[in-house]
Amino acid sequence: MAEPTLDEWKRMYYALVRIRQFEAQVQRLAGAGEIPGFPHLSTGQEAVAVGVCAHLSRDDVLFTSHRGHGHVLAKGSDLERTFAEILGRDSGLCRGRGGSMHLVDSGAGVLGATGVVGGNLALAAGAAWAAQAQGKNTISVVFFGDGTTGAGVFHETLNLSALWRLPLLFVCENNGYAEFTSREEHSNVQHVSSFAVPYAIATKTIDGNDLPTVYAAAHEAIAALRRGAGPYLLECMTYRMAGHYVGDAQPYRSKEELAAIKEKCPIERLKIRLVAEGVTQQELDEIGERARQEVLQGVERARAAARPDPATVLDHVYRSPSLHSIP
Amino acid sequence: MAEPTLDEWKRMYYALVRIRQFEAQVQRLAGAGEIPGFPHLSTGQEAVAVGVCAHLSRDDVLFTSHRGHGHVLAKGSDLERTFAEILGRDSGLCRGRGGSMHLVDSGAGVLGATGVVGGNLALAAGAAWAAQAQGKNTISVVFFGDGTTGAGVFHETLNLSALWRLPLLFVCENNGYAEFTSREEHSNVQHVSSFAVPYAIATKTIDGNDLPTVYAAAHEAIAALRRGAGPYLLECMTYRMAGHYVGDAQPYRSKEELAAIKEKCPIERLKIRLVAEGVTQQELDEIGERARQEVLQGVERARAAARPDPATVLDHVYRSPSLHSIP
Amino acid sequence: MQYTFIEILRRALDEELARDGAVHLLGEDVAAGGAFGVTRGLAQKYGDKRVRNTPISEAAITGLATGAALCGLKPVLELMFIDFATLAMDCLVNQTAKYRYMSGGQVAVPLVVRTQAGAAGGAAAQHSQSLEAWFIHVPGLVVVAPAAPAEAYGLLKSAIRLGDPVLFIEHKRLYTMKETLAEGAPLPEIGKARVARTGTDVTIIAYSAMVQSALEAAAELARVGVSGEVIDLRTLLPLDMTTVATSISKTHRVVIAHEAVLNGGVGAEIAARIGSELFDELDAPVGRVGCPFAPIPFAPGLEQALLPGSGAIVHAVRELLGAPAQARE
Amino acid sequence: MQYTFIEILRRALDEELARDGAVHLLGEDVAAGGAFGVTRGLAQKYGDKRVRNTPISEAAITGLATGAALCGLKPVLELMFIDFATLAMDCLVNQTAKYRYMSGGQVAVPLVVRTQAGAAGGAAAQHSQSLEAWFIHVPGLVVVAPAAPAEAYGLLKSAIRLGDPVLFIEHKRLYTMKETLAEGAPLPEIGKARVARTGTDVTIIAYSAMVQSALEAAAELARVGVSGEVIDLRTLLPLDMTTVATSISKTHRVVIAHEAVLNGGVGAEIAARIGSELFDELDAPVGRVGCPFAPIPFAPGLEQALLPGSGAIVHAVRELLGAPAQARE
Ligand SMILES: Cc1ncc(C[n+]2csc(CCOP(=O)(O)OP(=O)(O)O)c2C)c(N)n1
Ligand SMILES: Cc1ncc(C[n+]2csc(CCOP(=O)(O)OP(=O)(O)O)c2C)c(N)n1
Ligand SMILES: [Mg+2]
Ligand SMILES: [Mg+2]
Repeated sequence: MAEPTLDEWKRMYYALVRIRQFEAQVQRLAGAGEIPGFPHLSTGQEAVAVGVCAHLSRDDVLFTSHRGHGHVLAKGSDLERTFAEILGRDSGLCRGRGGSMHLVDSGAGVLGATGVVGGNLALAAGAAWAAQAQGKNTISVVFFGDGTTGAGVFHETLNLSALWRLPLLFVCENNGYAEFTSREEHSNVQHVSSFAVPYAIATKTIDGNDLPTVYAAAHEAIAALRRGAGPYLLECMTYRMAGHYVGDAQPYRSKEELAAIKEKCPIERLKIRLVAEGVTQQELDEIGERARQEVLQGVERARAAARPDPATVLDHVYRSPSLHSIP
Repeated sequence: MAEPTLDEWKRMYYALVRIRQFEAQVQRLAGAGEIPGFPHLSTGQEAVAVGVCAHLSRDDVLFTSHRGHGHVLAKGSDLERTFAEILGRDSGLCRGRGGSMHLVDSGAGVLGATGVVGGNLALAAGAAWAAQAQGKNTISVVFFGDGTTGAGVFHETLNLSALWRLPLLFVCENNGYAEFTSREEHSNVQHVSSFAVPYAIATKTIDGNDLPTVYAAAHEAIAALRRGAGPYLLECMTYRMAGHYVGDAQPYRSKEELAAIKEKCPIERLKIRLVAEGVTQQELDEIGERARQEVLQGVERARAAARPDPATVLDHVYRSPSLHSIP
Repeated sequence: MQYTFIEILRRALDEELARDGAVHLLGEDVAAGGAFGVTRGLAQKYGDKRVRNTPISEAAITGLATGAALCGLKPVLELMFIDFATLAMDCLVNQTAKYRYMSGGQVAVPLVVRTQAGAAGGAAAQHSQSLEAWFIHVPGLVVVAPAAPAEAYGLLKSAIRLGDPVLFIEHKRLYTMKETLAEGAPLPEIGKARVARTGTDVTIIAYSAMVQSALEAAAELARVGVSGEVIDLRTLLPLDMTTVATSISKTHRVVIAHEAVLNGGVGAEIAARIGSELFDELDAPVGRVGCPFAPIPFAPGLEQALLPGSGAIVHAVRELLGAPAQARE
Repeated sequence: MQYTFIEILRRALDEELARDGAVHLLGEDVAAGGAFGVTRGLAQKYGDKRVRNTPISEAAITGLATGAALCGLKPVLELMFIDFATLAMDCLVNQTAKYRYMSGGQVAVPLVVRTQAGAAGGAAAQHSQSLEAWFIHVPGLVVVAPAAPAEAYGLLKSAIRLGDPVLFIEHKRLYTMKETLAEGAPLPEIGKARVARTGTDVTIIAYSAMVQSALEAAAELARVGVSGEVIDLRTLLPLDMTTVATSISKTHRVVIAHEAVLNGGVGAEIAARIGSELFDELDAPVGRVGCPFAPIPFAPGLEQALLPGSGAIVHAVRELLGAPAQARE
């Protein structure tokens, strides 16, 4: 792997802060009642999104979960249209039909988020199968949480993808929680990578809060995938710095646990490295401020956008014109 | 483990032949059109049923699959009533409602077979949970095939039973096939026991056609279960000597494969051992003939039994009397 | 005393846990109170063996509860959203519902599956469905859908005591509704509807949150001189056609309303039965109100445009009565 | 040339595989011909990459097919028994059906899920169900249920070419039925019913195997001077109410028949629509024939006692016509 240049690291720093700021705006506006539903923030998990997606082209396809804003942004979806979707605007990626948990942006290779835990793992395998069948060199990536390994379809998909040698990258963000319940109450299995072993699926457990670590591991995994080596399971140990969803009071987290958050923060950690490589605090602040401004402007434009026309509510149920009139 | 006496081995020999003869009658009468549906024979897999059930009491509960006749007989269900059920008679275990794939005999601790692959693995875990919650020392056993490991609920149940330390014995009869398709086309995972490893579930892969091996392994597993050590997965390598169901022409099996069947036969193998221990061929023949006679008589009584009264077809849908009149 | 829907469910569970040691709660996060707080405090009170967290394994936990019910426990399983019951259909339909029948009556499955349904405020397509119609098509199940807190209290307790598998559907929009509980009232019988408002001109049949819309509609109709009788079905399987027939014999006009998709909904069955059993009583075609044929969209404006409410009921009633139709709500 | 139902499905698949490289077959044992032999020989002809065996993983293979459909393949997935569709409901309902809508029309899911349903000869409770009613309640799906070989041929080809997700339900009792294929006939349009027999006194609406029972019933009724018109719906979602209305405007009497459990079945929706849209055309209540409320029992005598057939249809028609009722078939 060619080590990224300092400029490239700075761009990734920008990408981290951009997601962080995006989520901050989601939190703020959800608190203000402007965002419908119950958005789940990826705050604290940004390094996984940025480190993995750095290796993807637009033609590679990505699937994500209920906690998917960061992945979608990192894959290249338009920030304003992504926020507009989360606000339920007509200019949103899905014209306001999907919302936070159902982001799809086919032009950017974002083939969708799911609100059902584990609901799209097999779809991601299907996308990988299509690429394989069509003789393409693209891959399919699916992001999911550690709690998702309780779902049977995760194991069915491991088996299938190993058997068919599908170009499918499983990226597990192991944040130690499923909703309000810690991993220990969900499973005896500490590391999700263990599940890959019976299938001889290549796997690695890494520090998911350290961007350079994620970047390097994803590089290796994706290179293997493009060589046709079959599926790969990358387990990224990470930490959700926010509640399960906006509004979660987190009584299940101790003061000590919350106090240790800053040390885990992937932005702080990349900052230390960049400073060590000679980047000034001022430059980092400037990058951060640029990211903040981009987000704020995108958010404001999204907020100003029109809401979907209620008269169109029955559009898009079917593709075939002959089916449009079902009462 | 106290080694069984020679008399006990002979009784188990009897039990093997009894199942073999039972299945032969199922095959014969299915061929003659007397048995509805499509029964699946356990011919060749008898040692698993007998070796495991030797350690169970009536209060232990058993769940089985579409290939469950042997397990039910070995657990202690009445032969005539079992056959009567397979014939669809009113004297059958389930009064003719269940049939071959849905044998239930609550008095004998047979809590049921399933026609849906993997459909009762979690039910078996639930029975184990009930025993645990009630402070009983009984265990729950579930028999299933290797193809069943493709079903997500198998993995969900592994996780749950490990997490809750349930007294649940998983017995996989790995016969190398799921219907007409060999194990290699179903999974890269050669041994089902591998699936237990991530959960740290105790497991062993054994020669399932050798009754003494099954007997000893089941003894060890069940003793651990009764000590509260949590679930155990026993993988029994075995061979289905018949087709997938009665009528399967088996084009997928080579001549060579079929020619080697006799060497695998658990009855032949136990015979060799008993002869080595001094049992005469004549005594073995006599035991076999007794088993055959028991089966033939049970089958004839079952055949002579009455069919269910069509007027009762709507009985047993609900327990609550107030719900009986749903149109 | 006044209770919200959530509080009253908690009280019912609390009392049943105390009354019968066989009762156990299980589900994702239930020991932490559950996603909506229904079970809050119960793990502390009854221990984490009686109120158990589970992994995210809808298929296995439904099987687990069913197997335990076969063996003497009386589990109350929480499936967080009815949308996730899709993951438990094999068990619910092929095992839970059929076990007693397939065994020729040897066993029973005293199980309650509590779940939560309906649309509210942008929960979107995968967290907003009303799927009860699937379950009334499954012999062996019982389906209950309470319309208000006090009702939910009694129905949940009756469901736990019934001895057959009950799907107990709570509506998320009702969770904050408050009501006073009449202490010591007898528990309602599963399978009996209630008349939620009496009237003479038209019968409005509803269940779950739509009963509240039906009552609003009846109030609005009363202002224009139309007397609506509102029937709260309470139990969708079995259906209480006696109560329905009594009402229609009086009003001769009926509208059935539910939030679920109209096509293939519970209302179809009710309309078909009325059309057949009460053909001669009807002065007008049976009116049906339900969700038009689309998934639930995320944007609130779209969601509202799609969801039927009291306005749609009023509209349907006025159509039946031959009054000039008004714009949909 | 004459084909059995199985042979004609095979021919349709063969032709579609040859016509369009995007078409792929997948399912348990399909490379070995499938449990019923429908796909026999196709793996040999098109290779085991176009006709692929899968593990016993109904949830994952349905997701796999859906994901592939999003990315340019046109998968034809076989779910061996509709009873096992219970394991794929999350995908079918929450993903497959809703993907296009939730994405605001960005993507489509050109997928056919072939499955096999119905009772025959002791397949028992878990291999005999008719669950189509669930799927007509799911916006985004199309449901097709052919009644005879030549019909199945055209409908399967149309389904593969449609571009929306289709659940294609075959009835196991029809598999051995033989019919001549009219070569070169135009493919039927998805969503259009057909009149399978013309008549003037009563309309009998059916689909799948029940169309054969309806035709038998009509023949029997003809012998006593009753002229029955039989409508084969072909597509259950969407319903072709135009064809239904045309017929009822002529006959003024209607019986709807299906093998599925009566309560909450497709017949309920049809009856409700007729009762509402054709209220003034009806001279008698809408008759419904379906399975009484129990799982399918194993013993053939019980199975026959439960299943509705031509006798039940004749009985229902005679009741409508006011003739003295006879004993159920
Ligand atoms: C099938 C299903 N069951 C339950 C839920 C409710 N739920 C939403 S997120 C979540 C926890 C998921 O945990 P994990 O996979 O670790 O992801 P994280 O939230 O930690 O990112 C649960 C249980 C759901 N959405 N889908
Ligand atoms: C969920 C489900 N899918 C498919 C089937 C059809 N089927 C019946 S038996 C079987 C093979 C099962 O293989 P295995 O578990 O190895 O058991 P064996 O038949 O070898 O004993 C299949 C696919 C089924 N019954 N249930
Ligand atoms: Mg997590
Ligand atoms: Mg096998």
